[in-house]
Amino acid sequence: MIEQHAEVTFNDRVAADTYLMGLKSPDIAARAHPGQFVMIRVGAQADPLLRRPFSICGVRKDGGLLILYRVVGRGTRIMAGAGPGTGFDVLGPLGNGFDFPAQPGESLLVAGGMGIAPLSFLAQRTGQEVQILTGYACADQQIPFECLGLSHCAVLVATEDGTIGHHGRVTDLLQESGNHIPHGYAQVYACGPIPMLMAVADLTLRQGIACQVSLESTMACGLGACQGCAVPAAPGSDRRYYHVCQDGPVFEVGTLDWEQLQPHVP
Amino acid sequence: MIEQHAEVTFNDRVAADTYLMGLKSPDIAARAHPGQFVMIRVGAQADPLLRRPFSICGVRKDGGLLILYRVVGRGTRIMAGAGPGTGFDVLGPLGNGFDFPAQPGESLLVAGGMGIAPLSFLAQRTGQEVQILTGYACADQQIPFECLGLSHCAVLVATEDGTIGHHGRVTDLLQESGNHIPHGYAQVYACGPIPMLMAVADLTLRQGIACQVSLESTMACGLGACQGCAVPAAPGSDRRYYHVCQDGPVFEVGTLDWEQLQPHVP
Amino acid sequence: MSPDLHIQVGPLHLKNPVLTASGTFGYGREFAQLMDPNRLGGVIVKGISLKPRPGNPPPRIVETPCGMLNAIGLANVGLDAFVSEKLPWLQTLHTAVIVNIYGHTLEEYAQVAAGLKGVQEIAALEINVSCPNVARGGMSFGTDPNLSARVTEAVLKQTDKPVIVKLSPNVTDIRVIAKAVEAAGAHALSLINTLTGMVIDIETRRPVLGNETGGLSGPAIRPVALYMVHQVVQSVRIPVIGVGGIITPEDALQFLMAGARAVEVGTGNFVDPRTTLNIINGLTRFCRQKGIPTIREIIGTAQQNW
Amino acid sequence: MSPDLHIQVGPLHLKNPVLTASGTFGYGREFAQLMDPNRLGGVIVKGISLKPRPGNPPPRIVETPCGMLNAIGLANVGLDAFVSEKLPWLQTLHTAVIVNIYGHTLEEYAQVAAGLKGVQEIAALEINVSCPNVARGGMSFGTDPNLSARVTEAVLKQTDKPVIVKLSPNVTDIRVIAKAVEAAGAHALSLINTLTGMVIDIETRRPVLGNETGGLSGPAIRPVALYMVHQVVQSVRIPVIGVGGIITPEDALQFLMAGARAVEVGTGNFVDPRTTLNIINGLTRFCRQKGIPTIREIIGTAQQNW
Ligand SMILES: Cc1cc2nc3c(=O)[nH]c(=O)nc-3n(C[C@H](O)[C@H](O)[C@H](O)COP(=O)(O)OP(=O)(O)OC[C@H]3O[C@@H](n4cnc5c(N)ncnc54)[C@H](O)[C@@H]3O)c2cc1C
Ligand SMILES: Cc1cc2nc3c(=O)[nH]c(=O)nc-3n(C[C@H](O)[C@H](O)[C@H](O)COP(=O)(O)OP(=O)(O)OC[C@H]3O[C@@H](n4cnc5c(N)ncnc54)[C@H](O)[C@@H]3O)c2cc1C
Ligand SMILES: Cc1cc2nc3c(=O)[nH]c(=O)nc-3n(C[C@H](O)[C@H](O)[C@H](O)COP(=O)(O)O)c2cc1C
Ligand SMILES: Cc1cc2nc3c(=O)[nH]c(=O)nc-3n(C[C@H](O)[C@H](O)[C@H](O)COP(=O)(O)O)c2cc1C
Ligand code: FES
Ligand code: FES
Repeated sequence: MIEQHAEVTFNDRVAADTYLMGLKSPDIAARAHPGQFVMIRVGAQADPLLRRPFSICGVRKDGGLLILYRVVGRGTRIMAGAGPGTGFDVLGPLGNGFDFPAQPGESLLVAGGMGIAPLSFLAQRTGQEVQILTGYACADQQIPFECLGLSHCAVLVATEDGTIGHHGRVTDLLQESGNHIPHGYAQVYACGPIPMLMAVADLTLRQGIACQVSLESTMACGLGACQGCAVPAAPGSDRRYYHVCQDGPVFEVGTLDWEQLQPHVP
Repeated sequence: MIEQHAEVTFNDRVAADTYLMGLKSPDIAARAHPGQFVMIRVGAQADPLLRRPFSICGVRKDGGLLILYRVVGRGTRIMAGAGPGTGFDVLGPLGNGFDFPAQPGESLLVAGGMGIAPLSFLAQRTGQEVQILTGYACADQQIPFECLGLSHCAVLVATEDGTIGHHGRVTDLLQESGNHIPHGYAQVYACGPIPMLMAVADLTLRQGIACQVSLESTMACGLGACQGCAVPAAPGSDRRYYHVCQDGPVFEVGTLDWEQLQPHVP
Repeated sequence: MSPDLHIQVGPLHLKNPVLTASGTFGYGREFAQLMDPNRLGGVIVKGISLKPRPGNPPPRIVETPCGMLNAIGLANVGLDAFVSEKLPWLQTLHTAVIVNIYGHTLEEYAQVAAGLKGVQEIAALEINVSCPNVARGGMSFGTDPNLSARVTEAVLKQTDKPVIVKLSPNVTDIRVIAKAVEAAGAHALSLINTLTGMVIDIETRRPVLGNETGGLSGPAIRPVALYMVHQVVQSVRIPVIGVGGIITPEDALQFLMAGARAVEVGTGNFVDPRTTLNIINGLTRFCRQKGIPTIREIIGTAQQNW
Repeated sequence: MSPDLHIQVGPLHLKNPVLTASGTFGYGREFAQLMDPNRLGGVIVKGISLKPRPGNPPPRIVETPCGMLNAIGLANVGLDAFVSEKLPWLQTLHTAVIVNIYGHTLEEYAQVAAGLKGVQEIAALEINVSCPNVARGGMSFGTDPNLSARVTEAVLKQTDKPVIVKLSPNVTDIRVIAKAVEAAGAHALSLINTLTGMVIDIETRRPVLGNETGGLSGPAIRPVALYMVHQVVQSVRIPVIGVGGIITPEDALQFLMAGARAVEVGTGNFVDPRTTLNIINGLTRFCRQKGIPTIREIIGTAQQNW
């Protein structure tokens, strides 16, 4: 875990309101594991005050750290305006990443929107030709696979408005062959909006397929110190809440209380 | 009085920590009178919150508004980082400017540091070959006259550390021929730090020479609405306080209570 | 069809719920070159006292993180000059004109109210109970439920207009004051006034403000204001006007959803003289996007029992 | 020669005046990879209660202008787990370890204090009187001078350590509470805890926080905290520790000049985990630049009577 001032090497618009940023952060990049995240301080002023959490979307050999982000509010708007040479304070890598897949061909990656960020890092690191299902609201939000270094993977796309790929949700792709995860997959990795994760959790729990999800939560410290990022633990756990920054952001589906999870990060 | 979004056309470092900014603000430029000022909103976030007041340092035929500023805090630091194309909300022209000189050759302009900003606009507008006395802490703070369009004027320089021009204060230049304003000057215009203005006020009041000074004060509205920018009126005035934004920023020396003026804008 | 922004605040009828907060909009005219005050729900003018007051020694203003402190010291032209010099222009406006009043004694409050009696174009009085109470050693009237109620009664006796009482946030339980003032007959409440604060200049080692302390306003205090509005709405039956750090339409919507029937914009006027108009436009846009025919529909919707 | 930053806070000896505020630095260890806690004047750990507490339902945090609201709900591991799991690491530190404690009844406060008795490496206790008091319908102990004093006495009876009482700002006159707690025997005061606030999500039309309200912290509240510290320093003889929105060395200097003998940094730890160290370095730099041999020289210099 490191805190360092990192220079933006590039910051390219890769889809509607979506940017891929390269940060020169060799020390964080060297330690990064797929599923881990960083906290970025978006400016030197006291407003916006808190750091913003972002999954690590990949690392480059030259020490580059990749962040894929969508502009949703003030912090990400400031980030989108940052040209090469701008500096940001970056804290990471934080949290626990994904457990890697055991057998080639057995992992299925399910990404809703920006959920592709940690999953593409995972896909790269496995080195395997994994199957990735991605979902977007519409075609112009789709991130070109080349940007993400996913050319070695099989990627299927769904859009909610049908402008590209399957017309519907990414979870439809899962359920195509009847309402279950297609045969042969022993491990699902998912990241995306809570309603999507709920659907995935439901399927995998029912079928008894191992599944790890990466969650979001508002955060202050990112270090397990403030107890701010609580998510409800499954009934019967030894604790009432887990902390996304420390116990996650990657969780086994069975450890969470899906009924109590807030569907909406304001 | 106008509020408009203005684009930065240039923003050049002209001396140590000192910048000359061009703003495309034709409507404000068209109405500007020397001694008036604008309030600039330095960012879209809520911090820094208040607009910053700056004297109008000149206008260009193409609608350009010139601001000469020194980096002293957060707002001016943000301004210094703004490249061409950046936009700022600008409110102006505000306040009352200088009364113009009657007779050529009779005006003496005395500027301490950034005080040169409104005075160089005045010098340009008079069209006369006026005498300007300028003072800086040291040589590297001196602003080249060409930047300010003052080639037609006679400019004397003093620096406190003697690195260029007279070794001492700008007020020394005034007092050279005995402790009084040189003969022939019927009107003094001064802008700069309060201690300098006090010295000028003292001399001109004693000699009975007309003198107008431009003052600073922390401001919220710039419009005469908040009553925040109070400065003490001379004993015997009909009011206890004047408001820099509305009654000034230019005042006749005799109207102010120099004993009560705060020497320090924090 | 354009959404309906009209709103009733007790006996007071407003064309929309956006007012300017006292002390931040002068006597109205100062802003008239920059925006049309007639588009506002109403204009609340600078606090008026019986006699003219020069205000506190400068500096009177200092910026703070997402806010500012002011120690204007209630500088104003006084009742007589207000009536002769400021009122005539205000009377030409086609929107509610509300006069904020204050005094250092009960009698002063009453006298100011009496002096404004009968002026038809004054839509309401807003009582500032947050100013220091000379008789009680500087603690403000507004921190004492009893005194707040007595000020309210004293003003009500002398006026023919709806009376809004503006509450101070510098109290342990604002609901106690709100209820006392309601019981005394106030037609509406507005909250919050500023929080007391200080900034020290580390070079001079003195408080920056001439008055040492000042009132904190601006976005910094918005969460505190919203909480107090939400609390007071639950505790009284009279309408509540929300004030404190409102800059954007979204800010105003939070207060309306908390149950405020109108909002006042203070420090926001300094940030951008058109802040109020942006908010009004934003409220219209919000209603249109959500298909809400009238802004009244959203008021109080964030209250538990709604 | 390096300026001397040592400071005495009542019976408590600190190597410098910079502490971490409770709840923002976990149990200390969370930050240890990013900065050396031994450089701090002291570490104040998360508030400890008799039993472990899971805390409030999420969301627990929301950003506000120059600040944040938290409604953690005093989640903590409880006294036993603190002693067995957290304390051993804290005992290896070479700086003052201060334990923040709280309870829902007087007895709970006393029991936590008793449970920490005799642990030599605990330098002091800080009592959080700002938590809701079940017996009095949610109003906190800290808003009542009598109850604050009784909590203080109850803890003093059960401890062998200096006791710091941490005051709530949500009161009409903080000096009254400060004096009551001083009279009850407290060795020092720290202030302020958070101001109560709320944010509403205009999409869901519900308060953002699971608990509806939360505590406002960060630079937004700094002027309020500084004012209260300045006021309390004038009213009591026991030392005061300043807390609230401190991020930079200049912020810390304001509090020291107002008369605080030490400062606590809370939200600043989230903005930058090295905030406290930057402040310590900045204090050294300031003293050196001004030729001040010891930081003690600047304490209280912004007080009128200094
Ligand atoms: C572990 C983790 C990994 C993430 N990875 C990515 C990623 O790879 N790409 C990406 O685009 N986004 C990601 N997010 C979401 C991202 O943090 C938010 O979109 C971002 O914080 C919004 O900041 P803003 O200032 O633009 O929005 P605002 O709405 O202005 O932010 C206000 C506050 O709310 C918080 N906030 C808002 N939305 C979220 C959210 N969804 N999750 C957590 N906090 C939020 C902000 O951090 C800030 O404190 C991740 C979140 C978490 C917790
Ligand atoms: C009428 C007028 C004309 C001015 N003209 C110029 C000019 O032409 N060039 C120039 O460099 N400066 C000028 N100033 C001073 C300029 O306003 C300040 O330097 C600037 O506001 C500092 O902002 P900051 O954010 O960098 O400093 P900070 O110290 O971070 O500012 C904090 C707050 O204090 C206020 N403030 C700080 N210093 C001053 C000051 N000297 N006067 C008024 N408010 C201040 C800021 O506006 C802000 O509200 C003028 C001031 C006034 C009142
Ligand atoms: C410069 C200034 C002057 C003020 N004068 C008054 C006043 O005369 N009477 C009053 O009731 N409130 C006064 N206030 C308080 C505001 O009306 C408002 O309640 C407060 O600023 C909070 O709102 P805001 O955050 O939108 O500014 C003043 C505020 C400021 C900033
Ligand atoms: C996330 C969080 C948790 C906190 N928990 C506690 C606590 O357990 N006990 C306590 O006395 N104060 C607690 N506080 C209050 C802080 O210690 C501090 O008084 C307050 O945040 C103001 O300081 P700041 O502006 O520097 O954050 C907490 C604050 C935050 C932000
Ligand atoms: S963000 Fe602080 S504990 Fe997770
Ligand atoms: S700045 Fe508001 S009256 Fe001058």
